[in-house]
Amino acid sequence: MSYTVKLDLYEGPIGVLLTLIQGADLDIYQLSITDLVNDFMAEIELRKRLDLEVATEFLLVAATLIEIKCRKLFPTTSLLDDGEELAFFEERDLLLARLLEAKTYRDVSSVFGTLIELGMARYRREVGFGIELAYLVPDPLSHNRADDLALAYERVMRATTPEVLSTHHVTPLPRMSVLEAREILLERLLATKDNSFEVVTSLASSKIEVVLYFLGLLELYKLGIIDAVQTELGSITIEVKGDLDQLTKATEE
Amino acid sequence: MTNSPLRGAIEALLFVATDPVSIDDLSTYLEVPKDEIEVELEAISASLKGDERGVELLKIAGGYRLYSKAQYEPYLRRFAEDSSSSKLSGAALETLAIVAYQQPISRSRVATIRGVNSDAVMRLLSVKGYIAPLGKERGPNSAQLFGTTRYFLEVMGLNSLENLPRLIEFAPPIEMAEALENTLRDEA
Amino acid sequence: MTNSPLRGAIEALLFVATDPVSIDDLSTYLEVPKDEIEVELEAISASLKGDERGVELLKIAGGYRLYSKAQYEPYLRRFAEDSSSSKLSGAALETLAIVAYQQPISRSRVATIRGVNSDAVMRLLSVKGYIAPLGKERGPNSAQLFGTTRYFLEVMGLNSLENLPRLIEFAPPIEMAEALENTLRDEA
Repeated sequence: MSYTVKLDLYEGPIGVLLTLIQGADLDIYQLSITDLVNDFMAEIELRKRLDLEVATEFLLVAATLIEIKCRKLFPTTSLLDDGEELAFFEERDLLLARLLEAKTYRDVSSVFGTLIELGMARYRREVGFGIELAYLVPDPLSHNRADDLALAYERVMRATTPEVLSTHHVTPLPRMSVLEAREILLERLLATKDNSFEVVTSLASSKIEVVLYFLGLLELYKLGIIDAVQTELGSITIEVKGDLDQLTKATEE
Repeated sequence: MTNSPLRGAIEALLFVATDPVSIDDLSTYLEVPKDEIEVELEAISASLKGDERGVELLKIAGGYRLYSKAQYEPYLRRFAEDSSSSKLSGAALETLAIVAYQQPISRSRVATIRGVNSDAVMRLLSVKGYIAPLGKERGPNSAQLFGTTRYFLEVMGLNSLENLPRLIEFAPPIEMAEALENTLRDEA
Repeated sequence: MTNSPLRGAIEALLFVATDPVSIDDLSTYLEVPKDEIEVELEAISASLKGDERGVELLKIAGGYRLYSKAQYEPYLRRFAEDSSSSKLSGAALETLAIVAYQQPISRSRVATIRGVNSDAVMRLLSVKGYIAPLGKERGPNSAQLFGTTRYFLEVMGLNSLENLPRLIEFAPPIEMAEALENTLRDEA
């Protein structure tokens, strides 16, 4: 899970590297932070994906190392006046407190994980009064709002379709090419005599398909297979020119 | 299931099941011969006989199911009439939501969406008058299709089905969260 | 309820309840003093301890509720009605922990503690029903404040927020704090 550093100076988990530097077991002057960062970037390239937890740990450690090195290389506090120094210490204390706080919650959250896992393994009886005693309950639904219903629906739909939702951060590949769109379009234009420009949207089932059909239409126009006619401020009509044989030949090119 | 508390497993299974469970099914799920199951079922049934127990094991519709004993009905009635205890269960609400948003819909389609057999819950919702059969699907193996009733609209305080909360209001942030969640999830 | 099997009545009631039932409520429905209820609850709980029993009684969210024992989960999965049991990521658990201990808390405060924007994770936790808006902060630029739900307590198997693990036990050791402090301190 943790990122493994592979440098001449040190090989192992990055968290341990920080501990070694802090304990003065390793010399910060010997450590090239540039190499460290370059190796990490190469690793990410290799993995093809960024694991945020690993990246967060790396950034924290790298930033701390840079800070240590800077302070060693440029002792600056003597140049600060009293006010600036005080502000600096305050900022440092705040940072320290925040780091410790975040670490505390991260550690306790593992207990949460265990408890929830155990809780999910214990099942409740969900039938409640069940069918044989249903007559006893006056009107259970009256205690629910319409929003509860929507939330329940949303919950169950999400629970059963995780794979579909998980790809939302990736741009989906169009399922057809412009060429395919062009052929479908032509087929449709030949099948019906009277064609309005809306064919572009009527055939499409998604935004990306609208674009594909539109591009297909443009190509057909470019190839001289179709013509577009617009009556003044009216709808655009697509007309097919030439005969079928020619057209099939043209699309096969 | 060898050398493990079979009786406990059967009790746990009957406890969570919404429908009667047959000996065949118990034998399949627990990977234990039927005769062993039968022995344990009898032991469970016997242990429930005493007056200090509130549930009983009944053989119904070819299977076994736990029921609360009829003698306690007066107390259960009081409990049922109390507003705080008479909410629809999560399972029932989920099922009703699916029927409301996807009607007309068959029992098997509801089961597919929920991932569990939902016949018992569907029956409960029918008995309560929230859903009703609408007609049959077209085709040879036509399944009964269900939808919500006028009474359902009344209880929910809705003028028509069009007044159901729009799902779009819930959907986008969830998809986003889910996508992010998956991105953040460590797959190592 | 005089001269009647109180224990059986309690069991029957817990069997049909879809939420944890408090001692107060049991006392009201069954018309029996609370201390008698308590005695019977303990007797029920004790009788469920054995390995041959598949159910257990837990004190959850201020009430009592029957659950199937966790050890039988592999056999029950296909019967279970809970459809929302996908695992939470590390980020989600961390955020949940912060909300649990610091509630009421705003989104931006969570982000400050975690050091990253946590809105998407917060939404996910809301949708899962673990956290919910509690109300707004006072003041002109009032932010929505969040807290954990009763469902959260149920899933965590906790009676109340006071049963959360003690945070102090998870505070980093003093040496680590010192090491960090030394790192941050100018050593010139």
